Amino acid sequence: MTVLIGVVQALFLVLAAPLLKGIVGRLKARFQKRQGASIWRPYSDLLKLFRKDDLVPPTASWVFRAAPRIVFAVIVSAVAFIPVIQSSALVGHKGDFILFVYLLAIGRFFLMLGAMDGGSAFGGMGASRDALVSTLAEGPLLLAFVAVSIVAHSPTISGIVQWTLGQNFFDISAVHILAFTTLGIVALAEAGRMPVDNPATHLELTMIHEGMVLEFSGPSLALIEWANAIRLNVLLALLIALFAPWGMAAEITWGGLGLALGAYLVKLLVLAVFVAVIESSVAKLRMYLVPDFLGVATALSILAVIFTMIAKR
Amino acid sequence: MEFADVAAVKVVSTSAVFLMMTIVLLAVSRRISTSILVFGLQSAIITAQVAGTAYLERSAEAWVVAGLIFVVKVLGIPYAFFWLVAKLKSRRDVQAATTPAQSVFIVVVMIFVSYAAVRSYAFGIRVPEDALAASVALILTGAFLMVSRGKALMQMLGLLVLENGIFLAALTTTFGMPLIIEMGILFDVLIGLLLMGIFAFRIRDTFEHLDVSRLRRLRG
Amino acid sequence: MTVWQATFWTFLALLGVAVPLTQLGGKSKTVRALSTFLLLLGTLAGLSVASRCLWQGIPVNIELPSVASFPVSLTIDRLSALFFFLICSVSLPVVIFSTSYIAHHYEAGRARWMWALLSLFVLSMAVVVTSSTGFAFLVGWELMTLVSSGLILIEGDAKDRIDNVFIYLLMMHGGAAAVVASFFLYWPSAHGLEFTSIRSASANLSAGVRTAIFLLTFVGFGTKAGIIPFHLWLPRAHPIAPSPVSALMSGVMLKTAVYAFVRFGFDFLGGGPSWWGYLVLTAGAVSGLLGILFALQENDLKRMLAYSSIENVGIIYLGLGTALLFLAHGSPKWAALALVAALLHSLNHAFFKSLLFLGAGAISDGSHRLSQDELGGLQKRMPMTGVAILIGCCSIAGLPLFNGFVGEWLLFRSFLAGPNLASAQAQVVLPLLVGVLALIGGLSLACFVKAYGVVFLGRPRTEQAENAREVSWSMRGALIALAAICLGVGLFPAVLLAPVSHLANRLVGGFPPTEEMQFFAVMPWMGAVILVIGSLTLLASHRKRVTATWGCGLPSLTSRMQYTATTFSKPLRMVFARVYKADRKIEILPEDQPYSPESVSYRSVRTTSFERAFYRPAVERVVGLAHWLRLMQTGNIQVYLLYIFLTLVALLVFLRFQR
Amino acid sequence: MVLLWPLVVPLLGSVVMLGCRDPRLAKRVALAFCAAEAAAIGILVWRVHESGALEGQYLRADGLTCFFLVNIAFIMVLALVYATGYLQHMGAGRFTSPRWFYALVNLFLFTMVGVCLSANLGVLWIMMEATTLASALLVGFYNTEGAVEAGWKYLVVCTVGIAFALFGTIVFYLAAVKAGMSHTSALDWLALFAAVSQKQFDPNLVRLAFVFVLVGYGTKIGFVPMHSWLPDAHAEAPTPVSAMLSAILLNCAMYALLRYDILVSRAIGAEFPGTLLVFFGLVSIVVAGLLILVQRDLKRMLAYSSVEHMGIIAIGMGLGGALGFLGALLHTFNHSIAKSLLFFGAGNVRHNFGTLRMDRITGMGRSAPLTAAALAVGALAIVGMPPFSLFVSEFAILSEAFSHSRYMVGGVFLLVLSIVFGGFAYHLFRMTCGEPHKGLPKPQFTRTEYAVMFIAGFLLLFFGIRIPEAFSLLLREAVAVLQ
Repeated sequence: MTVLIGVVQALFLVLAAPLLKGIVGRLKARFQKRQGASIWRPYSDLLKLFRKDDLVPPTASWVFRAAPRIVFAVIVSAVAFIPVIQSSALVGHKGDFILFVYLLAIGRFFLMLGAMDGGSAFGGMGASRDALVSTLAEGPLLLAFVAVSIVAHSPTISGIVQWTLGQNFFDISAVHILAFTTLGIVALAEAGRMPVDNPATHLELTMIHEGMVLEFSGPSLALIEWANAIRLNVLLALLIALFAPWGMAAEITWGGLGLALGAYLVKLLVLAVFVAVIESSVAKLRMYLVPDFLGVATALSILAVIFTMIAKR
Repeated sequence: MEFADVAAVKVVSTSAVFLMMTIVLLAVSRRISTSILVFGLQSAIITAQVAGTAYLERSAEAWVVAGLIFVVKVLGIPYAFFWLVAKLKSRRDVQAATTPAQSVFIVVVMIFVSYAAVRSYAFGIRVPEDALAASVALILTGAFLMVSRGKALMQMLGLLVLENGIFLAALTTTFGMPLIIEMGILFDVLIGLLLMGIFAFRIRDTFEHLDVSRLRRLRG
Repeated sequence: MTVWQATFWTFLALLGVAVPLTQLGGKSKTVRALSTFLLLLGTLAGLSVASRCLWQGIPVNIELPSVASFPVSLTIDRLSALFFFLICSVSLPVVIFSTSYIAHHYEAGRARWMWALLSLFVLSMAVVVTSSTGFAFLVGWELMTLVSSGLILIEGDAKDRIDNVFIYLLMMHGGAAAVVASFFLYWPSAHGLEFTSIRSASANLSAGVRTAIFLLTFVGFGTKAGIIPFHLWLPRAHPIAPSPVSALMSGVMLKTAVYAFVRFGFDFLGGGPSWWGYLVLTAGAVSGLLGILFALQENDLKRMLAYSSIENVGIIYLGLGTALLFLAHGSPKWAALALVAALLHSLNHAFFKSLLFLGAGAISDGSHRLSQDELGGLQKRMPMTGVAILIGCCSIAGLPLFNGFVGEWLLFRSFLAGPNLASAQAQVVLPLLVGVLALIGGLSLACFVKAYGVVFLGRPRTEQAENAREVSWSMRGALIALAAICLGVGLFPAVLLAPVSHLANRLVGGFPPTEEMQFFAVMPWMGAVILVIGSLTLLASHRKRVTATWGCGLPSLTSRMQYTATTFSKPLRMVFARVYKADRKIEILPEDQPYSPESVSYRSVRTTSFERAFYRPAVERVVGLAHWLRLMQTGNIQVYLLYIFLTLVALLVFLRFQR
Repeated sequence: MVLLWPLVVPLLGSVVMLGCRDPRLAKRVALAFCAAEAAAIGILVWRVHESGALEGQYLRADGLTCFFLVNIAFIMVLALVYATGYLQHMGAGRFTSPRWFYALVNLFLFTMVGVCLSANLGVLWIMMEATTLASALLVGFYNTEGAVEAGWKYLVVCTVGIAFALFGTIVFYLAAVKAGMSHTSALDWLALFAAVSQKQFDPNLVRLAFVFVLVGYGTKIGFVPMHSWLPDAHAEAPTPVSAMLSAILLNCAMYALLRYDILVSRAIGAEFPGTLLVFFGLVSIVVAGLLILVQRDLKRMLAYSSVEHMGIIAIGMGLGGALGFLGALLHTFNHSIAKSLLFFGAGNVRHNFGTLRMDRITGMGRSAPLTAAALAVGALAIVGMPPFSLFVSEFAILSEAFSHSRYMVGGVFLLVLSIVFGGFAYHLFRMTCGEPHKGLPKPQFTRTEYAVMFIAGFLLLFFGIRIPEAFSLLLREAVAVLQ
């Protein structure tokens, strides 16, 4: 039964991702006093792209077409780590957060390769910038996880969630606050949102992710976009699961599950609003300010780890 | 006891003083010929001492040794040196690095040092102290000559003085070593001088001078 | 004599005697073909006996005639077996690769020497890891250096090459001196250098001697392992060797140093105070970070690989340091985990690093270029090589499903065990090292994305790259075999985990916690899932159409518009500018008209600060002293005589004070 | 009689050789005498092995003697065979004709064999001095500026040194006499050997004697700072002579010093002579090792390396103990083989390139591969790389040093070895590698020269891998004398 629910929540994370993207876009439009597109718009985009055919540059090798598929496959398999409405996920107890983070790395690896296979200037540019961001994001991301897992005495995400469920919301330690902030920053960077990257620009000066995907078209582009949406969804779900899992179904009953789903959606909406606010209020950082931004995250994560020791005393 | 014994004892006991004099003379002498003469004198004194010892000890071996020294060091070597000087036609002076005054001063200091050095041993082994001191002084002087005199011949001479000192030491401490050894030593000394003479000629032929302090092609 | 001893003897005899003799003696082609076959045979024999000892843990011991009362004996216990296994399993594909590589690159005369020395090189490394007396070990240790430098010199004797070899030899000899000293420090208590007596003597050594031995081994073996700051020789020597040799040097020879360090630190000394652990951890962290940072900036493929070897050795040392730390705080099972991580990573690094070096050889064989900025688009021209190298890059970047990840994962886990320790600083330091390792991982990912992307993808940058050809089957075979190993170990690490954890148990007296191992069960499933979903998505995309890349309206893009390796690493170079201390040189030609230049060239030069700060001054001191002594030899005979007299006087004075 | 033959043969040889004006004849006769001498030594060694030490009035032979005699025999054969080829490149002058060369070499051999065979400290000294006299003309053989200068320095410095040794001998004689021995037997080694352990020698006199003997024979051995004659002589002498000088002459001087070391350590304990030996050994290896770095002339570099290795041997002897003596003796032999190989290589270099300035020589690997190979092998051996034999002996000495926890000695030793390694590697690389100069003559060397070098190299390798039973027997007997 738990396995079944695990499958369900995995599918939910995969399928609802475009919707989240749409909602965030709509909210942004509202904040900018615009009408904005329908929240279902991303789905129709994906359908349209899937119907087109794959344009491949003459210089490109098989890597060019393989890359989007691998990216998509990897992020989909990463979904299996994230508990949504119940504390256990498909591989929640079998794979720890290190494996999770490095799975995301596989995706990035091949996305960069695909971008560089295009043979244009933009692919390499985007890849090189993404290399910078992801390299610097890796440390704080893992350290935040480490801090939380030390407190929870468990290296697996589900384990951490179960421990947190056992706690009262108000006796959450400083470690969690620091870790949460770190993960928030890193999530923005990883998902390629403001202020690190602007998903809505094609200016050569600013674009990172868009630079990489510039050459892709049709189904490949669709897969990449979808994968990107899933990544945002997964990261937000991760934040929720690690720091505010309360409401998850302890035992499997229809009521409990429904309640859990409701709670989850509410939290997700809050986060979506948060993202939208940032995206429409903050300006994108200059390329070489990004390291400082992530440096803040690193410092916070290190603090978090040190606090775990202090908290023990 | 009869007169000869007294004379022999006197010779043996006073020779040290005369040796000291020769040392000082060697120090001040500016010309090779003088140095050679002084060396001959020195060897003669030593011969006298050997003879005295031989007489007192009544040992035939010692007499033989005395004869050998007289022939080799008093007659042979000085003669050979004069022959060399004539043959090499080199400048007469010894090419000293120190002025006579300095040399004398240094030599005197050396004599004092040798007395100081010898004392502790001399008591230990009950030998005439001043003779031993003289031998050490001779060794030091020989060394000093070799270091301070640039002329090849003077180095040979210094070596001989040094040899004299050693011989004297052997004599005073142990009445000389077994005859065959003494002869071997003398033989080596002679061959050594012969070779040095050969090399002196070669140096003269190749460098047109005899100043060994200027042989500085091989260094480092 | 058991059958296994016989097998070991076969290995020694074939590699030590038969192959060199047949190579150097045999004129005819058939003889040399035969000797190549013998080499393969010998390596196989070694592989068989090694794997048997590794998996069954039954030592094999053989005695050789002793030299002047110094016994010589070889023993394969589990620790030796692991590294012997490593040597043989890497040299096998290397030999296969060499069959055609050597034939392409050298005329008959050199090829002979190449083969002979290659076989001796493998032999010497085997002797190092299997010897059970100090004498045999040191002989093997020195021979390893000599033979490898000989192999480098076969390639040619240009000035700069000679200088590099000289630095290599000099540093190796310095390291060897430290090793010799560390062995001899045992002599007073062990009365000999048999490993058994050393092991028993270690227990009752004074703390000072233990520390001295540890520090000496740290320096001596660290020099061989190429940890910073003893790494100067590594990026000089490895790139200039023939590719199969660099594969062996980087993949295997460095590991002999790791072996020796483990042998001393764990087997003999059995751990020590916690500062040993911190020392090794610092060395590992510094080597890892600086190594990969320098690798990131290297455009010459082999130099880049050499620097990344420094990085990986750093990771291995992180594992060893963690193990020492846990041992010092008395929790052997976590020490075992860290040790397993280190040993497994040594093994895996051997596989993917030799794969990559052989790959570099294949690239230069196919395109006659080794600088990344002169390559590009090779994937379409050398497809098989490309795939193999891609797998290698994934492994070295530490991606899951590939073997590079296995060791790093275990290392992460052992870091996470830090908070179980009593000491406060260990509780903080170990978890923080997770961040360091993560940064290293991220950088290496960027580094190898750059390498593969620039070399194999996009447009070819020179016409050599344009006309690159796929390499011969034997080369491809070797590459594919190694790639298969990388993938296989990555998917089913349990195969190696079992024997290695037994080994760790023997070394630190405790098995790694089993719950740490079970995570690997998920690996194959992950692989399957990714494979299935990936192939499903292929169904979704029906038609494929080839069209020109969008060039912002330009008629056609040229390869010069692509990002080069240099530009790719520019952002990271700017972020870490402090580390590189690069001084830029911008040359504008002709100089008299700087505003209408015909050519503007930009390059940034780096010399490692260790070289400037430490090595050069030291050498200058020594040479200066020598020159001063040279002046003492004035050439004036009178001065010489004076020396003698003064010596005599000094001795007489000394005599006065004697009584 | 057996004791006499090894002396008679070379003496006879030197006389006969002067008669042979025809170079080809001279060559044959020289080889014949060489063979005869080898045979004589062989017989002597065999007899000693059969029936213990042989005692004469002025001559005697025991294990130690035999070891050094065998060493002499090896090097003599190698050097003379090499010389037969080498002299063909040499024009005949007044004294510089083959017959003179062979005659002097035979005389030289006579004196060195005499040193080893002498049973009397006085005779020992006489023979020691005679070696100087016999070899001085050989050093100055070429009669060039350098040769004459080197010859003069060699003659004077060594004679002075030896004079001090004579003083030391006298003092020791005095001590013996004071201890109550008869004048005739007070220099006889066997009597002394018996006496030192029973009679009471005045320690002050014995110390004084040892100091003088150390300075005296140390000058001949080439201990720093008495080494100054050594590089000049080695560099300027004809190559076979350089080989003999550094490969056997220094060993003979060491032998003479050892004889005193044995007596003194029996008389007043091994601590005092041991300390001095180790001290001079350390000074020598440090200074020589550093000087090797900055040499410009190949043969000078080799000469300094000889100083270094004498220092190593002295350290081994000073440390004493089974491994120390064994290592030191073994090292004596190995070093002489390796050093003669290197000198032969240097000889070829001079003929081929017309110079010994190392910075003027490049590309030897291409232009004269065999010579380069010989030099490379010799260098690897001399810096103590396995699998060559010097590694084993240095290993033994090191283990002795550390087994007595003389960490400082061992540390300095290791450090110097690294420095020397650096020096040799640096110079050899620059000589062997790179492009050769244009217009060099093709190396035309006789088979014999290559054969000799090959044999030497083979010996080095062979003794590095395993030491033959007969030789280790010889070693054990020699060590037995020392202990």
